[in-house]
Amino acid sequence: MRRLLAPVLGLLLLGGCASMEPAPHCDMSRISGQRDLVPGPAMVPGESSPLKEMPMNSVNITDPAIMNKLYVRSIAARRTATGTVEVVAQVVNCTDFQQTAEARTQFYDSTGVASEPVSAWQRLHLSPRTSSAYRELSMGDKTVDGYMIEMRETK
Amino acid sequence: MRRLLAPVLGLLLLGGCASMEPAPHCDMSRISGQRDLVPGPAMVPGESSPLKEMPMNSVNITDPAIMNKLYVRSIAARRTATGTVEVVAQVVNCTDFQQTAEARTQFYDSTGVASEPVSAWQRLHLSPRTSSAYRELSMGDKTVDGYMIEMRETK
Amino acid sequence: MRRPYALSVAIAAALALAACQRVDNTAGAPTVYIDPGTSGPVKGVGIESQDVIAMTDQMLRDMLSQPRLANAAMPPNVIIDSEYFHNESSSRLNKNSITDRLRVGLNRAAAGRMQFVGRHYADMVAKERDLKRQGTVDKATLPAAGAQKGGDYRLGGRITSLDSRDPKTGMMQRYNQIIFEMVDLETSEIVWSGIYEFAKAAQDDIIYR
Amino acid sequence: MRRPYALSVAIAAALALAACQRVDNTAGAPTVYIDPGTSGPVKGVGIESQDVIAMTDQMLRDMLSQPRLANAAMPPNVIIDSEYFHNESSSRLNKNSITDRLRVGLNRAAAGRMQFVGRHYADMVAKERDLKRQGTVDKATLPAAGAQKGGDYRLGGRITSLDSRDPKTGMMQRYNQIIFEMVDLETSEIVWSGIYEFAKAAQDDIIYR
Repeated sequence: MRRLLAPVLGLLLLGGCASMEPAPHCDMSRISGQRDLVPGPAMVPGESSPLKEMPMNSVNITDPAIMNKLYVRSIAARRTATGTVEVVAQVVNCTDFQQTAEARTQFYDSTGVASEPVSAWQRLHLSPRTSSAYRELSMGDKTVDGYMIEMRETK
Repeated sequence: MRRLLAPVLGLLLLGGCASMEPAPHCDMSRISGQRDLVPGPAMVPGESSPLKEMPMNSVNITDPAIMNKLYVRSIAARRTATGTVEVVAQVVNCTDFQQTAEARTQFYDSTGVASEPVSAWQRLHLSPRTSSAYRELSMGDKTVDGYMIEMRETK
Repeated sequence: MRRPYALSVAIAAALALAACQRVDNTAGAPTVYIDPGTSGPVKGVGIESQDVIAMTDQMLRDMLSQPRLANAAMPPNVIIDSEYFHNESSSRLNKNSITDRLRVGLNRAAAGRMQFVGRHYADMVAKERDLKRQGTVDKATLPAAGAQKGGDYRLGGRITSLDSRDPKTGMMQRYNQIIFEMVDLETSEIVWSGIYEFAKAAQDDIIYR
Repeated sequence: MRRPYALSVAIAAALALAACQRVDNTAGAPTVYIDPGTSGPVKGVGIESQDVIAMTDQMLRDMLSQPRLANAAMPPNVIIDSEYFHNESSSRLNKNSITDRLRVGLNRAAAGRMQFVGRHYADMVAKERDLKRQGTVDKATLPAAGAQKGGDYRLGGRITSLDSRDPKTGMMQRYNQIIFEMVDLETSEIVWSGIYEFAKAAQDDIIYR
């Protein structure tokens, strides 16, 4: 029985390697297809902007080194008890390796102007194939109307 | 099957790599096309000015070394609680490298004359592909009617 | 042969022209200034500028989301200094770097939601009050106050560390833990607290002072 | 062959002529004078002229946007000197360079929105007042004042630094933090505060004094 079982198990394992990759699976080609760049604000009135950037209230992975390694699963924003804004982004490490990234948030007012100093870079230790939360709070309360999270690899 | 798949996958990856450049994307040819130089004040009345310069209330990147690296996304000016003027310029680093720039602001009165000493050069540490805010305050209140921001590379 | 050559020159020129208007994706000029919010060229296991900046930024944003501190009917009087902030770690640093940055950042961000008492300037204020009351100087423009402001809350905290070193490889590992607490100065209740912790591993050869 | 040659000569001459009236885009003559607002040829990790200029400029502009200081019904009496401005950093510098530049710049820019009390000249004024009251000198033209002016707000602050040095490469990194606070001289409330911080990395061989 053992003799017979052994090779079968081996085959199964082999088959498992091809299909049984641990979750999460990130389909980077579809992620890039879903990425939506919007024109930045145009400096010359009446003309379109020469800048394409991430839309407001999103996470911008600015570093090509981690662009195809991490995936931002969700972003949420809510008001705290004092009226400041809390943003939470769920970041998935799609690789089988430890990754270290850092993120910061710039909060904007309703006219699109930076309403307070940008937050300090906050480190995230991303274990292989895990999902981690990045959390940042605004300083201002009523002045805050939008945000932009920037993420880069820690060096 | 494997043999066939491999090159196709390679092609797909190549396609993905080409299009998946991190945001923001700066179209420098359009930026230079949109740059609008206006005649400076003429010394001889009735004659046109031999000087072409950036219009008032704009950011003038004076350094060829960073001209095609940085892009000024937006400028805003507002009065503070004491009536002085605050200008905020959002500067995008279009490159994949750390850049260090510095900027200063000259405030002008309604007749176009410099109304106060120019501000000191203020450094900006621009992480790759990130957007940073340059912020300057005027000294005078009612005397200020316009401004001109100059930006150069820190050496 | 001639035509294609001329053509290629023209193409090269056109390309160069177009290249001028593309992003010049190269590194900038070297400068002695570095971003204090990012690890610099000298990296060790101690507390460095990016850690000071990150911890104070995180703490002040967190305090501003605490209703008892940032949303009270009367803005509370807050004392933030290094008097009760102890460094028990093996990192050499001026703890004022942390408490000063926290106080200034919070004062600027609070915009009136809290009031800050400069207890570390009590001596300066007492001297001037004496001079005014003795008549050596006049009363200036602000109304006289009965006494200096008392505090509602005061910052306490501690820096601790846990070091381990492999003498064979010279590899050093340090776990740094910094805690911040706001204490009610009547009841000694801890009304807010925050923690910032990080670990680093590096060759043990950076000298801090 | 002739025509094109002549033509090219003419073009070259025209170009040369035009060149006379173009911007002479070349470096200027060398001089010992350098811009104090820009890094000079001697660059180290300490506080240098461009840092002093940048920090004082930034602080005075920020103070002028604070309503309690720059928009009060009665212009407040402000004392700015180095008495309570402490240098706890490893940078050697005369802290008066900072507080003097700040006081002068603010006094010129305030244009009456604040009044500045020269407490560091208290002795000079006291002596002259004595001479006048003893009758050794006459009363001059200004009306007599009951006493020297008292202060409403006074500057305090601190310079701290965090040094790290790599003995293998000789690379030195320094994080400089300078904080400025305006303290209410009756209540000891900190009514305005500002921070200027920067980090530099360089080979450790510049001597400051």
